[in-house]
Amino acid sequence: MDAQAATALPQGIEFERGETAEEMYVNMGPQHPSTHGVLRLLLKLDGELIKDCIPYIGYLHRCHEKIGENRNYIQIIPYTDRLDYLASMYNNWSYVKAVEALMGVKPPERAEYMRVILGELQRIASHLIWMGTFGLDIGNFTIFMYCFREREMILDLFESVSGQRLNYAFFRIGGMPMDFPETFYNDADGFLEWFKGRLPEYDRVMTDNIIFQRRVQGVGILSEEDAVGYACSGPVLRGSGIRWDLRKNDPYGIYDRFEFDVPAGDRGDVWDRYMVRRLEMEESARIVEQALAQIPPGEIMAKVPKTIKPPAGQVYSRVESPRGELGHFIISDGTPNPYRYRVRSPAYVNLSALPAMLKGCLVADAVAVLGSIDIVLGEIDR
Amino acid sequence: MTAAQVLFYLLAAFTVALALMVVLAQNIVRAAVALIFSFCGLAGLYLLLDAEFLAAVQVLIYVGGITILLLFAILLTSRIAGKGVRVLNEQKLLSGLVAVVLVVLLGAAVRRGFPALAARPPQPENTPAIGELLMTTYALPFEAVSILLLVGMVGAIYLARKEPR
Amino acid sequence: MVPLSHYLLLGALLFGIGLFGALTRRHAISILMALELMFNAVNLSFIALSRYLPGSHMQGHVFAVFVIAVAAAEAAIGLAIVLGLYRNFKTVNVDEINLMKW
Amino acid sequence: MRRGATRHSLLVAGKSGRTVDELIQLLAGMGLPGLLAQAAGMLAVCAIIIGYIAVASMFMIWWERKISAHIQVRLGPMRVGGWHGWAQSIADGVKLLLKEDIVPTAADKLVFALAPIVVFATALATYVIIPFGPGLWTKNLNIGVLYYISISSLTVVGIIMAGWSSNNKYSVLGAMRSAAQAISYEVPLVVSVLGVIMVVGSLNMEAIVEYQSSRMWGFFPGHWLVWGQLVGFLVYFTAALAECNRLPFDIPEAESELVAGFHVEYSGIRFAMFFLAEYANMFVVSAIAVTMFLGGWKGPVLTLGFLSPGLAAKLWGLFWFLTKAYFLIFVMMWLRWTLARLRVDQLMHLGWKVLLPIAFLNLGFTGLFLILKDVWWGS
Repeated sequence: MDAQAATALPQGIEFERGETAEEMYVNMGPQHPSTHGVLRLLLKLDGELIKDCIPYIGYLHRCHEKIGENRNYIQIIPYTDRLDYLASMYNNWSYVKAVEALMGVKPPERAEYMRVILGELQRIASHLIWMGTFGLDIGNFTIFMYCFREREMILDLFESVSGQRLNYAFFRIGGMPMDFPETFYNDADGFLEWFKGRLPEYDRVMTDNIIFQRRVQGVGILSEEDAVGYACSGPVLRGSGIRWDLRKNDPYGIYDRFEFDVPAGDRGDVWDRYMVRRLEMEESARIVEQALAQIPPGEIMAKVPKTIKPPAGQVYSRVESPRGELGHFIISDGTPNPYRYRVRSPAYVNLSALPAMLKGCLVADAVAVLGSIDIVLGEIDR
Repeated sequence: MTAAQVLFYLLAAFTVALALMVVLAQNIVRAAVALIFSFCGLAGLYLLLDAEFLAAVQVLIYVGGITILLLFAILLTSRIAGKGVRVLNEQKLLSGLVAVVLVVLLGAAVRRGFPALAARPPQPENTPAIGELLMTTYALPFEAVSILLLVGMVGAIYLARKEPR
Repeated sequence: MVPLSHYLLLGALLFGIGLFGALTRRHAISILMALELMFNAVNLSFIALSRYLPGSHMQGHVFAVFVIAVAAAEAAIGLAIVLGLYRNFKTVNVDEINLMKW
Repeated sequence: MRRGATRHSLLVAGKSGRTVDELIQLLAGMGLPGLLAQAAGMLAVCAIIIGYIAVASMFMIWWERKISAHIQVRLGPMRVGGWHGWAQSIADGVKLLLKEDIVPTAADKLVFALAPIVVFATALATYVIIPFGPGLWTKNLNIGVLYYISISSLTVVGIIMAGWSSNNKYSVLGAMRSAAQAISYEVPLVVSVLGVIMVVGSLNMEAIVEYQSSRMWGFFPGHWLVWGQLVGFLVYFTAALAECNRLPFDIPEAESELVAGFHVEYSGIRFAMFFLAEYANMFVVSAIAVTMFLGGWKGPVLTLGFLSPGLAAKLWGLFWFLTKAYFLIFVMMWLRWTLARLRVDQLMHLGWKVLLPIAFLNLGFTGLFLILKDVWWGS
């Protein structure tokens, strides 16, 4: 047993020694279909019961922050895309907002509307991917294709706007580089119409299915105190019953002009986190509709110097990404490169609550709980 | 030799060889697998004895039930078993002697008691006959066995249950 | 035709092998397996006798059914005991389990 | 020794093992000695069944891919072979045959090699009793249903052998799950089938089919046992899904939890054997359900002018049997692509606390009904 434990554990990590001898150490990942990338979970199992769990990360580390310090402010934008590659718009947004705050630039109103529209569409796309892969995690393969069908439409919209389908690098410091093409409004309306018709379809396959409900209800419970204690954010925090959404609680841009609800759960189980995301898709569609109706004509780019040299100082800017509070912290020393560039990644923080959620679950639950956190390894490892 | 004879000696050799493997194999899972196949060989022998009902029950209960339970317990208690572990205790010689003497005695008894009885009397169809016997002549033992099974089940659950903390 | 005595000899041989295993194996589950082997040897004899003896009226089959039922109960309880032993002693080798009370 | 006695003692033949015996007699008529003719006849039947399994499984794999694709709003294989990718399975099969045979260093080589053979052989052995049509069976065993039940319980042995010998933690977990699942679902399966056996009063597959042959008002299959034994049928079908390790009960191989469960380490031809066995088992389970609940090969028989009536009846029997069986297979595929996977404890809960009591209730009510029928209408 000891020899086995020694080979399973990385150096310096130790589990509490249990008293029963039926324990088994299992490496879940880094090559495993349900870790959504290269995450490694060390599970201490008693039969199928999870006694303990240690997430072990770093397989995708690529010195994102250090690279940031060696690039000028504009060059960083495409790098941020690669953080949370399923919601690139938000990475752009959070970073650009930080630099704008540092420089004291205010983007024009139309650019703000464009950001909201693209951002909320991105949220829908990200939640769709999450829903599809969550379906795979618990063995429902069909929802995956349904979700990807709609996500494909959103990507088509993004392609018509930015020319890119995944890593857009579309936000600029001070505004947006290009206006929407003429066809965009019609296409976006058409998509929203179609999408609302599809939501009941998802419900039939997932939400209303009794097996699905049994699989997720009461599993992986994260109490309110724990959620706050682990500094969780986004759907994980809201699933635990705390209505905390930066769009409401710390409104940035023009979010105070839209009407939308912040869904929240009450038990903090996988089901609540699922329902929060499921309802958020509807709310995002509502916001996009309002924004499309309100969007004013006008400039899309503020006056910004060619070389960006923010005055010395520091700033922390955050947005509500699909995964939670995505923040960029920048220290400027007045040169064209940031002195320090740091990312507060929501998935990383949320992942730290995984062991708390997993205690006493079964192996099958581990997959569901991990899926319910909605991790993106590109963001966790940076 | 008729087909029945050929089959009998083949199956007998197969069963005995696997039974030897059960008691001598280094690795306990291999022993269990050998046990499964020797049960299958015995089921074949039952078929040769026109006991098709018992052959099916043999496969169903012994192979599908008991040995699966055994394998389950092996997987629970021993990890991939190490090689070179001593599998027999110190009583090898003594118990070997006991077993050999027993077989010789039994063989002698068989030779003396059942001299070359080879003709088979006609036999009723298996399944209904057994069912009828169980429900009429042997109803009491049948009920006793069901109670035994119930007691066994309760006992097994009690023993295997984890102590409440 | 295969004479009855061959079946009975085969049964005796299997019983002997099972006995040897039950007496010598160290692993508790191995002992259970050897016991099952002995049960089966007996069953074979029962069925063979029932088939060959005139006027046997399937009684051998009925007894074999009972033996199988008892063997199933024995296996379940035996395995539960093995699991209990393993939990308490961290071993299933019966010659290492030499305490009456822990 | 009498010929009839040999057959009886060796193969436990029922009243009429028609088609196979005809074949053996044909071979014997060609001058082969009796034993050899019998062996040749058996080999021929074996070859036919293996051929059927191979072709049917390939078809089912292609079919499942198409069904899943259309459920999931995509097209599935479209390229290989031209028309809707019909040759995709053949191409896959060839690929699997040509792949390198990898045996992990730490595996128990003998058991590792035996496991897929055991699984496939059990799947093959169950085909013995399937009555494809009037006279179209390998052996019409007196203990047909019991034979199926006992042989099908062997599959799990192969699975445990595979899981343990791979020397991989995921496969051991898969094997343990599989053992637990097989034991738990064997019981409701058997009990649900008992209802049918009580009504018919025989374990013989032909007798069960014949019992269901008459129809109401000339066309309605009112004597199909599925009407009286609807509960039994549903319990049987659910337990059978679990026996085949199909979603929602595919926890022994759950790809998102245990990667692939017991066959993680298998590749090439050995993996192909597991795969074939899975589809072969699906067919067997459906075939048994059709025989016991859906009237077997019975259906409207139209005369075909150019065939003798006996042959026409056989062909129509085959047609109806396969139609019903493949309908059930379609339902299994449909379920797989729309439902989520159960968790281990939920699986046990369903097996022991839901299916088993229902099956016992069904059994009790069936017995009560039979007794009341005897009392009121007399025997």
